[in-house]
Amino acid sequence: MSNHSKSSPLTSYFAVWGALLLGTFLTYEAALIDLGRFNAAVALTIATTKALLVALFFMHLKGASEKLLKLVVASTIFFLILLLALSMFDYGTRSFS
Amino acid sequence: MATATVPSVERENYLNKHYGVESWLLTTDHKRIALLYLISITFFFFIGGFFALLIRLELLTPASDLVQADTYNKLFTMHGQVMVFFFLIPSIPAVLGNFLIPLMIGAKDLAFPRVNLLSWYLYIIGGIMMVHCMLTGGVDTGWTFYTPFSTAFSNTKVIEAGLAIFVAGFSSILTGLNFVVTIHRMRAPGLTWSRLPLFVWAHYATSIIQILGTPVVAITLVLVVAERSLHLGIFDPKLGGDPLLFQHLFWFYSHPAVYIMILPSMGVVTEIIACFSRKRIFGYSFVALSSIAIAVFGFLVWAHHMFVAGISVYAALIFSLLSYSVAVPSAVKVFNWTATLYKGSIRYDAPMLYAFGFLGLFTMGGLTGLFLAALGVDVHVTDTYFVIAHFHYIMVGGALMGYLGGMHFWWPKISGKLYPEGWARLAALIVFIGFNLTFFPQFILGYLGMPRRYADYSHMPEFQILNVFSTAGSTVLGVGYLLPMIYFLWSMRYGKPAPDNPWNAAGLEWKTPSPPTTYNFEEEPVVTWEAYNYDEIDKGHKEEVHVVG
Amino acid sequence: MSDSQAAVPHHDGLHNPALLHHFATEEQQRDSASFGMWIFLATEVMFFGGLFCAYLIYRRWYFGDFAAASKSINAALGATNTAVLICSSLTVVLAIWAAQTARRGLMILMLVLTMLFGVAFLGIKGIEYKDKFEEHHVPGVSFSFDHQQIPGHPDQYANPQHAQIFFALYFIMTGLHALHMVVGLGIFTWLLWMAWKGRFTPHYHTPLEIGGLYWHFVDIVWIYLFPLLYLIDRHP
Amino acid sequence: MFDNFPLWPQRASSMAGNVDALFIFLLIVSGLMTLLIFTAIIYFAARYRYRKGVPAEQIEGSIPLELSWSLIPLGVFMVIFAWGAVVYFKGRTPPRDSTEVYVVAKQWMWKLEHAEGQREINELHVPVGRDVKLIMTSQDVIHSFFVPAFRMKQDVLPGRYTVAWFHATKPGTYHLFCAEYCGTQHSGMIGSIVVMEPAQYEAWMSGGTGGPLSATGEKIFAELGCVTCHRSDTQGRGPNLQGVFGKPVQLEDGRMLTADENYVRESILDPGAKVVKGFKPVMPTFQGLVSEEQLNALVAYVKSQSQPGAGVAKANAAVTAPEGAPGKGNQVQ
Ligand code: HEA
Ligand code: HEA
Ligand code: HEC
Ligand code: CUA
Ligand SMILES: [Cu+2]
Repeated sequence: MSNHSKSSPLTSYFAVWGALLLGTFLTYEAALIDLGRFNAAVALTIATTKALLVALFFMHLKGASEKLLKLVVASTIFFLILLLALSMFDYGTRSFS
Repeated sequence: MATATVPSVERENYLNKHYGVESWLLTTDHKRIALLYLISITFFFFIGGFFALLIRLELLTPASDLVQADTYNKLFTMHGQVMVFFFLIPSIPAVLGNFLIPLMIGAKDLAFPRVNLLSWYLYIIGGIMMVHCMLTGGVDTGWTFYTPFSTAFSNTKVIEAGLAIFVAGFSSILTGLNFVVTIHRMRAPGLTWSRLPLFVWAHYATSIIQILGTPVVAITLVLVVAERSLHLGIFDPKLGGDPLLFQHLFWFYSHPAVYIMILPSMGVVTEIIACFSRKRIFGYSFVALSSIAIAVFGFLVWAHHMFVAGISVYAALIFSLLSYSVAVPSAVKVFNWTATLYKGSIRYDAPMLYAFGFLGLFTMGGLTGLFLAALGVDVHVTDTYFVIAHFHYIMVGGALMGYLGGMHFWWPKISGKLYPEGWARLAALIVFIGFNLTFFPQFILGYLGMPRRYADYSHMPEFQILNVFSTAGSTVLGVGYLLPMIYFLWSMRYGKPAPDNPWNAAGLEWKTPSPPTTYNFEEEPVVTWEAYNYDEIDKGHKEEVHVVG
Repeated sequence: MSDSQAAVPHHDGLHNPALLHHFATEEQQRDSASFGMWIFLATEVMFFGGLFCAYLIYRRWYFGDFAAASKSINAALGATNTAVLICSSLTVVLAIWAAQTARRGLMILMLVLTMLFGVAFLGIKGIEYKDKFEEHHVPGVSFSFDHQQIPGHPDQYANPQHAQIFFALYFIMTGLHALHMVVGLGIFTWLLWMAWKGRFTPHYHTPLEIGGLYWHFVDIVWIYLFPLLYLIDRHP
Repeated sequence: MFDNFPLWPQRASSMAGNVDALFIFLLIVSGLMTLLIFTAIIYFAARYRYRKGVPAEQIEGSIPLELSWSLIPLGVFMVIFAWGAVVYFKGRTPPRDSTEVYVVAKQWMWKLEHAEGQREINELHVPVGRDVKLIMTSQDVIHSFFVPAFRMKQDVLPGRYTVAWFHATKPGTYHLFCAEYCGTQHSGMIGSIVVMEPAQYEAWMSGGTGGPLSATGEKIFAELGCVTCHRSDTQGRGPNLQGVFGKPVQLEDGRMLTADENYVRESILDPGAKVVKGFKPVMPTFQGLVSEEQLNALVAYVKSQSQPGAGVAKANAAVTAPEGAPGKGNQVQ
């Protein structure tokens, strides 16, 4: 996980930090504009980008020496989406017959 | 290669290295923790079994004469909760898995020994809460805690039971976490994934479910507790909530949880079948991958418990369809086990008898699962004794048989003593007969329409004869379970000392002394052979001494 | 996939006292620890996942009521808190960097800063909770959410029962998150203590790394909670 | 002898044969499978038992075999699935023009109310040979309406309607069970379904009291002041309810849905949830002011306003009434 720090990673840390703050600002501002159904989509896209930044750079997922950790993350997200999607499927189709 | 030397009694091992209560309660040795688990889950098994006997006695006659309806409801609730959460889920992983995984992969211990001990303590805390709950009135919601009954109507100790299971759940999560890390990081040099014993593969798959499923039931129980104490409305239709949401969340865990119960048992049976037919498992990689497939597909099918609960028709279709996806890898396993027997050199020692029992009863239980997954049939049989019979066939006939088989198989390794083979075979036979007598009639009862969770069937006297069979069977079954308990205890004192490898079995665990030393291996083993290399073992042992039997 | 066979003995032959007996190498030990932490985080995701599931369903059912309830919480405070957490995540990585580059003073400073940010977060959270308490928006007997307009539907009032479900989820989700923060502060106190005693070297600072993983994860949860709870339908 | 020791449940509805056929198919398929596997195990175990000097023959595995014993079962499974789905669909779709019975479950009894007005407790009289649709709700916890002889079961939930139907084929008295655990007297929440010849049934019916349920509903409609807003012209503050049931409704937020039992129910209890286009959300909630029975009567009344021959609604339009309507909790299966 470590030992990749030949050149100082400080720049990337601060860049990510800046991007995260910007993202927070953007989410907040976007919420004040009426985008119809897209409000939620925009908010979630920004949130996911921010989460990815944290995971990849702060949690060093990007530099992780093995695929294993990425596999753990990917499968966790997969099962989470499964939970949400399959239960939403029930709620979404209760009305048709 | 394995040796059949009989150890001198004085040899230092994990059991006699330290003495005293403290050396047990503060141990981080995975083998000692396994024994702590063994004692505690046996305790809970007998409590659960005691409740089962009371249930069966009550159902001997149609009227509710032995106990009142409210007591009966508490009996089956706590029977289910104890058996599922405090016996079967921890059983094989926490006892045999804990003991054997490090041995099988050539490690000195699990990756996080202290976490391992912590998970036992969590289990014990949960267990004490459960016992306390039972002693102070118990709980009557059914093991499924369906809302809004559990949150707004039951006036029993729902919160306490929920929290007990919550705590025990974390024990299960930590066990799974420990196994996954151990299996990834601690394997001996040369022990590649394709050389792993299938027991380890099965536990790996189990751990995935424990890690990803258990937290969901944990948070669901938190919500039940919150709803019950604060009336938030999350599950209460009176306050705008949806009771089916609870069922979704509950089964998202509790369906995969049934594979937490069966997969380890499948692993055990695989080892036993390989050993007693002296063969490499037929289709090793298919058996290995089918474990993973079961774990993954197991997450796709949960709402098959809700076909008449009021979910959408389309969701019911999808979940029925997906339910069959788990059946395929299960079928693959059954066929591969059967094929392994082909051209083997088969012995009928007690572990193998249990494995045979497992094969037959699991197949029947699994096939009746197909009935339940078929929408049209489930409408009729859901919430009847057909379901009860289905899952007892798998959980008692399958998982528990496998557990007992494993206990016999590895008992010489665990205790350093041989159990009495004749008694063991007799017990296997009694269990098998008692089991079928108890639960086969319940299939018929179920199709006739006898609903489950009925304390009283005095308006339906036509159900009595089958219930009498069932009750009679359960006493036979009880005897069958008491026997091993007695002779295992007996053998600890009077049994013959076990050689290191009494079955001439493959696998690193048999290369350690019986019982193993604290750090398992004097030096780190290097694996150069495939799993189940019985041909090499048997070549090396033309003059093999078959000590047991 | 990892393979542990590569059990190369450590080069300098020095035995690190932090190496536990059952591990062959320090590398194996460190990889196990971080892998274990990642798996633990997977369970955490599913733990919050159940709540997200409930949230999603009721938000679809009772969108207007949820929007009205969401509007009643202070988004500016929420945004501030997001920024606070992001800063704390930065100080965490800086602390690790300091450990890697043997800057003990900086490491301690960063750890202290992280904890200060954490405390600030909880403080702001406390203000929010206090507001909600005073407005009787805490679910339970004293709950009241009468005559609150649904955003975009000026003539319609939110159904208090449905708003109560929102607030129940709000309190459970943010409450659990805050609980994680408290645990995190505990972990960081311990890390600070170890750092103070000089236990972390460029060579060995695994606890710092896995403590950091935990902290970042709690940050990520918040990154989702913020828009989902505070910003449902804010536009004028 | 088989009176006391039956091995097969009575078969008294049009669905029973369908379910039994699938069940028998499953019995045969799994019986054959069990036979195959058990025979193989027993044969191998006996044939290849340990003999001194005869070593086991190592076999690695076989891809063709693996494929065939995963794909062939998969094929069989798909047949079972499809068959099960067809039977289920049939059992879930009440035919049009069924006789309607409103069911209210509570700890621990069944209250049944015929659309014609008869009320019964724990006993339901129905004619043979007619489709009967049950519109069910619960006052407290989840129950389940189970008639083994009809192979019919449906959970009964608080807070919404679920629907089931049957078509009795044989006169007789059959068990009615509550199949979902609902508390202490769960096993006492039983009753019977009395299936009668049509003539007998008519006789039984005429012995009943009161008017039809919709008439009761009309009375309540007036008592609660619904009429003040829902008038039979277009002058009311609320929509004219004539001809509403079973038709598509356009909502204020643009959604379209069909007015079914659950929609009417929700309109009364939570009027704000779905506001009809062109109206202001001024209707007060009647949550807590009407009992489940009154609610059923109101629903029956609103429904009757769309029956052929009722009021000014174009009578034939009601025939197109589809089941179910979009939106949450509106499921009518
Ligand atoms: C260890 C426990 C365990 C296991 C492994 C299973 C395995 C399966 N279960 Fe079971 N089940 C339970 C425990 C278990 N179950 C419990 C506890 C309940 C009730 C909970 C409650 O309500 O209290 C339950 C309830 C239950 C229901 C809900 C019933 C209801 O309440 O209405 C359903 C419905 O689909 C179901 C289906 C299945 C299926 C399809 C499998 C499959 O995984 C089975 C796969 C195996 C096989 C199919 C056998 C081998 C295959 C062959 C030999 C292939 C050849 C066959 C052919 C070609 C036909 N189970
Ligand atoms: C691992 C799980 C497991 C196991 C092992 C068992 C084991 C048994 N179970 Fe049960 N069972 C469940 C899980 C399990 N069960 C679940 C989840 C439910 C559903 C609960 C619900 O609806 O909520 C259930 C429900 C259930 C019912 C239905 C109750 C109802 O719906 O009304 C019945 C009825 O026959 C039953 C019977 C039995 C019997 C006879 C055994 C036998 O196998 C037990 C044999 C063991 C013994 C007999 C113990 C031997 C001990 C002695 C002889 C010593 C005597 C005691 C003392 C000295 C204290 N079980
Ligand atoms: C204060 C006036 C008022 C009263 C009293 C009132 N309603 Fe309404 N009702 C409305 C309005 C306005 C609407 C349309 C807006 C809406 O859906 O909320 C409506 C809608 C409905 C609808 C949906 C109609 C459709 O076209 O889809 C039904 C059904 C209904 N009301 C039934 C009742 C019943 C039953 C009662 C009495 C128990 C009642 N109402 C009392 C004003 C009223
Ligand atoms: Cu009502 Cu069970
Ligand atoms: Cu299941």
